[in-house]
Amino acid sequence: MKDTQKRIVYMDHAAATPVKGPVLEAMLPYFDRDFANPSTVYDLGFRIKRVMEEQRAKVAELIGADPEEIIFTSSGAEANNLAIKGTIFSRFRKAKRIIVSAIEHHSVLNSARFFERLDYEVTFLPVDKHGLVDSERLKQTLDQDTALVSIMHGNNEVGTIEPIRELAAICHEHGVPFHTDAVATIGSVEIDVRDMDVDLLSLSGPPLGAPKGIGALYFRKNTRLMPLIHGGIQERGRRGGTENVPGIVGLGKAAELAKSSLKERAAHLRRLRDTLITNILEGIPHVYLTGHPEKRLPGHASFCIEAIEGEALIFMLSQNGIYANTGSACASKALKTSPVLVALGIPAALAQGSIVFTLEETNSLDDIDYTMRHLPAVVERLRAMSPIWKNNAPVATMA
Amino acid sequence: MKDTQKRIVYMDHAAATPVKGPVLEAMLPYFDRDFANPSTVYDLGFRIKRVMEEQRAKVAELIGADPEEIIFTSSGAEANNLAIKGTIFSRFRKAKRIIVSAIEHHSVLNSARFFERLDYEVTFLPVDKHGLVDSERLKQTLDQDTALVSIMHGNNEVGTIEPIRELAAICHEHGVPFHTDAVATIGSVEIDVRDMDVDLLSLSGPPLGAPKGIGALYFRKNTRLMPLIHGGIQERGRRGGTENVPGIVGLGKAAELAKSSLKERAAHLRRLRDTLITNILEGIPHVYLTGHPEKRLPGHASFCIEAIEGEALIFMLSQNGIYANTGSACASKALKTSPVLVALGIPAALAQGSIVFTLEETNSLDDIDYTMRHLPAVVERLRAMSPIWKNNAPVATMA
Amino acid sequence: MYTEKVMEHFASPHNVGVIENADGVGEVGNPVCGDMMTFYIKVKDGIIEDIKYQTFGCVAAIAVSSQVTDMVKGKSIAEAKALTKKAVAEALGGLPKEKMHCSNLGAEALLEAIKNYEASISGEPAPAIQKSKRPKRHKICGSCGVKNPITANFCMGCGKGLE
Amino acid sequence: MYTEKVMEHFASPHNVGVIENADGVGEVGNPVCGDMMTFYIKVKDGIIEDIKYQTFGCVAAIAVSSQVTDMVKGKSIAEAKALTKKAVAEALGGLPKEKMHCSNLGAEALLEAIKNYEASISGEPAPAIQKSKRPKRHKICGSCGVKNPITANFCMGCGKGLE
Ligand SMILES: Cc1ncc(COP(=O)(O)O)c(C=O)c1O
Ligand SMILES: Cc1ncc(COP(=O)(O)O)c(C=O)c1O
Ligand code: FES
Ligand code: FES
Repeated sequence: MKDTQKRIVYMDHAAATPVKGPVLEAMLPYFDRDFANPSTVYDLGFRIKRVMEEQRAKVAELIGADPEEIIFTSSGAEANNLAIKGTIFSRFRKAKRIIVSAIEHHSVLNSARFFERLDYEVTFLPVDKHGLVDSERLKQTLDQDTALVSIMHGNNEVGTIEPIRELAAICHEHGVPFHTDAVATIGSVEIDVRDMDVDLLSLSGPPLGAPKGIGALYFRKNTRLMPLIHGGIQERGRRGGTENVPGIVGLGKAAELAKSSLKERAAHLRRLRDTLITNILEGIPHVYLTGHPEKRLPGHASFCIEAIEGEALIFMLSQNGIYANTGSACASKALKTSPVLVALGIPAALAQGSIVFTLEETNSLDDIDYTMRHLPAVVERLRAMSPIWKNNAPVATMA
Repeated sequence: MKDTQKRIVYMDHAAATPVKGPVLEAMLPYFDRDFANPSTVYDLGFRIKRVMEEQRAKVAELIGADPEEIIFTSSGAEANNLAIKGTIFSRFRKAKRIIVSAIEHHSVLNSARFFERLDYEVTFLPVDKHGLVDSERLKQTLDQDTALVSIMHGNNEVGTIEPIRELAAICHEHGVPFHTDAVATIGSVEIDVRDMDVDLLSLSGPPLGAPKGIGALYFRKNTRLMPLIHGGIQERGRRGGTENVPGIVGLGKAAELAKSSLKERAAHLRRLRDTLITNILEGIPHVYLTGHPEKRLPGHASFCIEAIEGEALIFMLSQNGIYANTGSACASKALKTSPVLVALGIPAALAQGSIVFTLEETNSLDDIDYTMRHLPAVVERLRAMSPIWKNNAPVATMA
Repeated sequence: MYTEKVMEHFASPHNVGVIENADGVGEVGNPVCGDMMTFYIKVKDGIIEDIKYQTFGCVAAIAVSSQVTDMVKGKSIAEAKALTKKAVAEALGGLPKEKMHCSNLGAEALLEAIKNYEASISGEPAPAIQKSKRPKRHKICGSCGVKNPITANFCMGCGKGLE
Repeated sequence: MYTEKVMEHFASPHNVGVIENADGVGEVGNPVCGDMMTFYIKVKDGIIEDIKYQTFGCVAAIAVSSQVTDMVKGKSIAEAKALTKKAVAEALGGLPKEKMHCSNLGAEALLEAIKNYEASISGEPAPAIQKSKRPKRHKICGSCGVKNPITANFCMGCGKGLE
């Protein structure tokens, strides 16, 4: 097949996902027709209020929660901030340690570190080379003085899925509340908050095909939670500001769709993922899979490719219409290797060659084919100009 | 004219405003077509990044700021929280007093009060019967220990516009940073942050015809500001979470429209407002205008009507297709009279009869006519069943 | 938010008004706090022959008043006394949680009217209407001594917070 | 983000490769930290006759390398020495702020190659390449003594924060 028109193979869904057609359609009336404020005392407002509560029920259903346990937020990051700051401030200085895994999203890491200046101690739980949090280490670290433990459900950079049920149980033995960031797992991994027995769980709209600007926090009934955004009585006093009704409708619709299609979707993603992993590991020499080989997100395939740099790699791929991500230092604004790759013990030079594919329902085996027609050549081109690549091998094996 | 089909006269724009046609149109491509994450390292992302920065420039231009002084938030409430908490936490416990006016929005009041449990003292500046903050009182109250002063630009419940330039100057004489909440004024009152000389200014999308779920904070260059939502490098490290690109595009478009139409819009609103005020004060006995008679928002007309209760009034009006708001205790979830009405010294029984009209470009003199055809009758009906209304007068004059 | 039944009552409330020369009058609430309900009853042979009310309050309060009159008109004093706020709320198809107190107001005002009636037939002076229940009207600021409305969160005089 | 000019260079970089028996070789950066650039020069009569490079780095680093070779090929050693990172960045139509250091790498690698050439013709032993600039490769954790990658923010051994 000759590519006459430029083909787009988008595989960076962890960074952004297009809003699904039925989701956008569901949202549209709420911008300019059914626009009333749900807190008002007249019929136009009641109607919106009712619609909003229906969406809350749909989101709750996706994760096995009760509707009143859902707070709508503006993003996964806000949900994470609310979970951590809301919990800590609600019992301020009653206990002064926060435990998070070393591979949390910035919004968790930095929310926790925010408390360092308020005399809290933040402990980072190390992970093994596959990115799994060591539950023994958690047991050793937990103490009377622990205010909260936050460990993500699935990692967005290396795809590893953590044993949340087990980790939460350890925390509860010590009476310590447990939060998990499920932004990476929502919609492709089954989540039941009762079964996982978590106290707080963050999710975000975009991974479900809802728009940017909407997310949610599950908080177990009777959990103490100080608002992050103080205001009036919206979200039962737990989050101020006029509710983002169109976004909420989008999230509700997306949750409903996700609930009904989760199993097939996960199966489809796993098939694509496994094909991509096999093809890359077999098709390109000196490439390593990052994260856990089995306990990983259905649509997640991540690698480190020796002797080349990720930003250049991603850029050159994009010139072929292929879109993926990287945790390379050069690709970050701070010019720092992704802390996740560091935490997995991946040497910095190898981490430079990081590439992350996150797949969606809309991807196909054709996309994988297309990728495999271009990726090996791109890698070869970059290696040809690399000073640390000689005689078809890295100058010094660094992995 | 006979009203055959139910006519809708919506005059509660402070609570919610429909998204403008051109605004929604501008947003649409960013949901499912141009959906990439602006932080990514490939062309699809750069393009979105560029679009986002264009919107930032438009918002900046509306208020005379530089683009890098604008942080996008999810609401006016978030902007207020960020302004207050961001300022206080950035110099935590360097100074331990926060001064706010007694008529601030909940998001300001409660953000300030949040610090009471962290050993801060919050001082509420009283206002006069028209809702004007006493600048002498501010001078007396300001001291070395003041960390921040926050006084709103325009009040959403009684419409009073505060002398921000003068108040900010007083604060700056003492080296104290000054924040103003401009959610109620944005788009209908001219705002120039340099001229007003404020350090922080909050605004919100809906009053401009942008959707719910988007707002912004202006912060003067080099102002110290701790993020409210910690995360990655979005908004130059000042607000984490994937940016709400469609919302941002909506806000940019709305700001552009507002900039070009501000003068005409304000004139139109003032004309409607003055007609409504005159008609109501002349057409219904025992009604009082609340807020300042002249220094008030162009589209804002607010009253207290003796011997009746606001929720019942609003409800009955809505049955005639007329939509307004009230600060009555019965209409609030907490069953408390609006603190703003209390701060103006309005007795609780009179405050029960609060009604607030907030107008928009889309309102017309016809709407006022229609209102005046129904409002007096509705008031009469409610008074007829009121135990504190006898012989065409309130039982005891309470104002 | 409100049920159909509440809306119906609100749209056309039954038995609104005053009974001149009522046998019993009951007044609860207080305009200073915002809510006020007055019930008037006419009693004959232990039966509430006529009942009317006036209400200064919200949609729920008005619907409750109307519902209460429907429920006890033509009933015996004993039956009327047994009316609970719960029964009123249920008859209305339920009320929002924060509005339950309005149904309380209705039941109480009726009870006050009955008490007033009973006191008058027993020859005793009618009990002062709800004197003991009249709430404080002011908060005195601890810092500057200024009298503040009962609903104030902070002092109108000096700006300090009030508890 | 990147200028047209950067993209052009990146899409088809000029002078990529190695010069066997180069007169001067300059290497800067360090693969442990992620960026590395090696320049090779062939000099005749004080003129840079040929120049090639290899780059392990980002889009900017590759474009910078390519741009540097364009700017000094056929130029005198003196001219080449005068090349500043600013001139390189400008020739590329500018670089994002956080990428300015990549243009620095380019100018430095060229300078190292020239120094290496000059040392060799002056008969002195070629200076050890950039020894002094080689950064630390590890952070030792103060709590448990474990060696950590230089980029680590916290200890891989005990989880404590590292500065
Ligand atoms: C004066 C004022 N400030 C802040 C807000 C909060 O804005 P938002 O609802 O966008 O969070 C409002 C909302 O009505 C307001 O009127
Ligand atoms: C694991 C994880 N948590 C949190 C977030 C933050 O979500 P949002 O961008 O919606 O704020 C992300 C975003 O990519 C994520 O991958
Ligand atoms: S080589 Fe790392 S940022 Fe350019
Ligand atoms: S009368 Fe005030 S809430 Fe019903």
